[in-house]
Amino acid sequence: MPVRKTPDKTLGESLRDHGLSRRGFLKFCAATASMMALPPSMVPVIAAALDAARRPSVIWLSFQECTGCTESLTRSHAPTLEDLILNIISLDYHHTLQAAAGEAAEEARLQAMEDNKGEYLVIVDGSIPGPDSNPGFSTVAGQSNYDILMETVEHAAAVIAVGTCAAFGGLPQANPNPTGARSVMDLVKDKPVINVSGCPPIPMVITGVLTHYLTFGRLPELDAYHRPLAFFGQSIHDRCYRRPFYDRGLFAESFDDEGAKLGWCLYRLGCKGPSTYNACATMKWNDGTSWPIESGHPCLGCSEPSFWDAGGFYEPLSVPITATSGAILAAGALGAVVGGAATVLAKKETKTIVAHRQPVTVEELEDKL
Amino acid sequence: MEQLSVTLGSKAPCAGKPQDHGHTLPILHEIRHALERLIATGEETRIDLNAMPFGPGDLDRLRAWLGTGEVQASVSAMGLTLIQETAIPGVWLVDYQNADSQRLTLHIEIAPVPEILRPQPQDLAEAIATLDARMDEGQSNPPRPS
Amino acid sequence: MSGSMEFLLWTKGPMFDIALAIFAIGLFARLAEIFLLGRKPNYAEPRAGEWLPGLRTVFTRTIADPGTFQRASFNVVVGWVWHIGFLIALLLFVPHAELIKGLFGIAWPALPNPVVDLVTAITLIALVATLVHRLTHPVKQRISTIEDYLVWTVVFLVVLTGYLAYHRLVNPYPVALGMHILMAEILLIILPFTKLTHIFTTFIARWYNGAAFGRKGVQS
Amino acid sequence: MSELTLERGLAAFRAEIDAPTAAFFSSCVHCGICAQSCPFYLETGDPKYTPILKLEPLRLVWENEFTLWGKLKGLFGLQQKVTDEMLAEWEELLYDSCSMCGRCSLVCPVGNDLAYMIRKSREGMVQSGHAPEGLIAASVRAIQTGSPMGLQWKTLAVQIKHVEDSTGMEVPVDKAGVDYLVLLSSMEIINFPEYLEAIAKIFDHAGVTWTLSTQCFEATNAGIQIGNKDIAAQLVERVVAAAEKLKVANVISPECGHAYTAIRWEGPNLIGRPYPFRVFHIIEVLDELRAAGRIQTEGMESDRLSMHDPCNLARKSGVIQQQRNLMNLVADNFVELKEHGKFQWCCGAGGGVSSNERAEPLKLAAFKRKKAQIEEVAPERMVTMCATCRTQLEEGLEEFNMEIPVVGLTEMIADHLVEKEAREHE
Repeated sequence: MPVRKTPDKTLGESLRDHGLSRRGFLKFCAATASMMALPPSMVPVIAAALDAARRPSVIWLSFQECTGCTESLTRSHAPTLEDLILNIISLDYHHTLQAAAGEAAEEARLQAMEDNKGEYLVIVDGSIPGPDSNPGFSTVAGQSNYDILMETVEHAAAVIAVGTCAAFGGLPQANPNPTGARSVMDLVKDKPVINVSGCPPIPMVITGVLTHYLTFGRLPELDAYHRPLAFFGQSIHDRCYRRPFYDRGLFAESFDDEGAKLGWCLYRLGCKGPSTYNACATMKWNDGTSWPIESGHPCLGCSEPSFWDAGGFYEPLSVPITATSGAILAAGALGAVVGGAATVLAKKETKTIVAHRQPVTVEELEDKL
Repeated sequence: MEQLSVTLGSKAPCAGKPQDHGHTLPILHEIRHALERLIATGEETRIDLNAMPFGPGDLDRLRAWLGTGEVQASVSAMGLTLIQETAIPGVWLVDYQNADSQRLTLHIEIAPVPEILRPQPQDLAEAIATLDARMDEGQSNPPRPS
Repeated sequence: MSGSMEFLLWTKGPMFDIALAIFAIGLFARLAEIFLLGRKPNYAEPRAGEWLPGLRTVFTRTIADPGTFQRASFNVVVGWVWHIGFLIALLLFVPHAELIKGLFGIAWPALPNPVVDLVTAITLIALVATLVHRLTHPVKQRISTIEDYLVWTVVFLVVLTGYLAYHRLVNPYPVALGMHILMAEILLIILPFTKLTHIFTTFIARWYNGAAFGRKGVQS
Repeated sequence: MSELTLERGLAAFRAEIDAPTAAFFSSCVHCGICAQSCPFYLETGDPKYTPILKLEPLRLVWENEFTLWGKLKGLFGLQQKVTDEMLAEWEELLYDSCSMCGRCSLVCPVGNDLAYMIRKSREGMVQSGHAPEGLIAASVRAIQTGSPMGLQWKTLAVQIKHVEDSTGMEVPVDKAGVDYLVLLSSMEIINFPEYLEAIAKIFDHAGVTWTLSTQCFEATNAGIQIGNKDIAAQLVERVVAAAEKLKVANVISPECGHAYTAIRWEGPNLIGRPYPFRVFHIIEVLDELRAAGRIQTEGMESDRLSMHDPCNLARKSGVIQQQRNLMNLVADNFVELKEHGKFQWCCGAGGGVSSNERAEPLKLAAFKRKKAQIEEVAPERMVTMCATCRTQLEEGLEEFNMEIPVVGLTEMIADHLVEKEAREHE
């Protein structure tokens, strides 16, 4: 992958150079709007913006990750679109996708940083062993993940944390978090951080966020977890096609009961849809074929912080995470002992009082008259 | 138009008939309002069906409600775009596909003619120049298709 | 606790354990305090046994006698409505049934959500009515303590936050659910140390009452 | 010389707290329904007479000393202590405005036996010197003279003579080995001498052997009313001694409510052992005789009669059907008060209120509840079987200018007995 400077051509010019007709561009904009979860009425705005957009330089850093996020992106169900996006952005550094290796690869990163100082985007997948962790837990070219991250984001325009590991720490951070894994936003405090969570995130959401930045030249509106509201603004539950069953109180109670066959709500099978914010219910997976709940499996809540430590995947949302009936009994027994001891003491005291109780005499009563 | 029968749902054989999740009715109402606007003010509306929380069978159900009209068309630009008029005049299904015939997005368009069928204004502005250029180029014979 | 999900997980995890431990220790301590005090032997010749009349009173005292019902109909009816509503929401709402199943392994059928929803709305109205009654009725005014208002507030908030969470009226949802769980935990924590203990001790009290009267030949 | 102090009072409160008390206080939700069962609250409208509020001193002792929470509060100095001033204020609530009728115990939704705890609270009140003068005087008289009204055997002897003269029967005194030892109440001896005559007639008619005891004729127990175990136990011991000396198998409590509960239910526990005899209310004995066919009556009362159930007899002792059986034997036109039996309303004079002169206005106020009940059914006469109730009904009805005479059930039965000669004739 040759090191490129951010080209001077706008996206519109670049697309027309590729021989794209105006109808084709209109279609591209319709698809883009859909991808950014924007209404079709936004298409003219998008067309105007895209026409004038300039392609940014992107540096993709992979840390403690499983490459699932990259797999997801490259299996984006709109390959034409993905090609376009990946062609119109300048992906200057990506472990998995770049052709360069060894020092040349690292050189490419440094060059892109130098050339696009203050303008390039950094995409991160995977969590990072924190500054206090053993730097050897995860390194690239002998440099700790932490150092690479901090060095790379220093002059970046913004950071996009892709996947739950980068966004929230994910699996590496799960209890007991042996590597002291941290999320990007734990470490990067002075740059805009956008989280595209999910394990993996929906590919269209990754490209959607990039397109948004590309189209409008700024970051999308974010929720409290720095996730783009366009995709993470509503919970799975609120957009779930099975929601009417929840509202009517119709639940599958096992994976092969009548309710499961009839496609009823999966709440009782552990669905975390009510507390999970993501766009699966509308964007779906695998070329829009289906998504977990449609295929009969409860939502795991993978786009939320600590989802690995949030209780069993097949325990309903309302079930507490650690408490057990045994623990309650133990506490109860302790209570009985404490209360019992207190009462025995009080009783002993009272017994002494009763033993020394002075009977009321007529003389005492007469005194009162 | 065989490609349009593609559904959003799984095509895997299923034990029972897919349940009605009640998602089609609100869209039909939305279409109705859009038609009112179209007739009254000429305002066109596009509805992105990709943004709908459809369950299995919901899209087929919506298509059954809308029926099939007389006009079918296709646009060949960056892959095919297939256009099908529904049984309701002014209500169109527009299926945007990529070069691999995978759907990019599916719109319902409430308009006299879907926008993608109309020549784009900038293209129209260049129409005479384009014609002149072709006449110049071909002299007496039409130019070979590019 | 940096965000809503962390808050929810805290309420579902450590806080739940703490609340449950305080509840269990407190409740069993209270029960031990009661039972270990014992009763003095009764040498008077009984007319009847104690067990059966005692058990009968445990149930019958749930219904007010006709005269009392007539004299305090508002008090009785509103009390009934919200107690039943609270119990239905507590025991027959699907997520609650799952919680109990998850904790104790005991399961029972739950009610459809719209039914529980309606019942919860009625419960909220009835709870407001009890507060108005407490603030306006001369007897209740006179005998009410800060504890009464504290307990009312906690109970009301438990139901209210549950209602808000179910209808997803607070965003993000983990905050709504977390608030509801936290309120329920506060209820569990204060339960053994306030009049909320009556949830358990009422049955003991009724039994003692029924036994004492039953021994003398009166079904109380 | 020892005296009654707050410390002794608190110790007495402590000694009274048992499992039921703890369960009751743990369960109160301040619903205020007990007020709706209390004639003193209902007829005055003053919320300070709410039954549960009367128990505040006992509740404070329980909370402060018998609960973990209370002890924790103590560590931080947050306990509210029971003081002499508080007890002085509560004296009116625990004595003047409570007849221990037990109605609240029957309606409390959480099942609190409030009357049980009032009785316990009075122990602390006596020991701390906060009992009403009237009750103190009655207790002193009961111990010193054998009667709370200072009545002596010689007064009763005159009555006996009178009965013997008018009936020609012998009233047995100090006869050992008879079926029943009959006890009387001073109030009866003074206000309703007809009772003794009625008993003599009925027992003669039924062929029952009985006796009075010169050693102990008084059934009432001022110690129970004031709420002191020591006084009460001494009075019970007198009855037990008399019964044991005469070797009777049964003791009859007269037409007096509290005397019956005192000797029937509290007595054995006061002396800490079961009795060697059984205890009955006169109404129970009469109904047993009726059931055995040993009472033959003739003629029926034809005027509209209604009946007042004494709290101590009905609600607090389960004697409910017996008086109705007896009524049906002699009354044609018997109509029940609307709330009767275990749900009857107190006349307002029980629990020592009638011995407490200071409580006179409250006693009359509480009676209004009974008055309203009576007005509802408008009887021509009222029947009852407790001398205190009867006195209260008579005085109350007179106060409100209602011309409704009150009769004792035993006398009414005696009036309808088939004459001995007539029976022998058959």
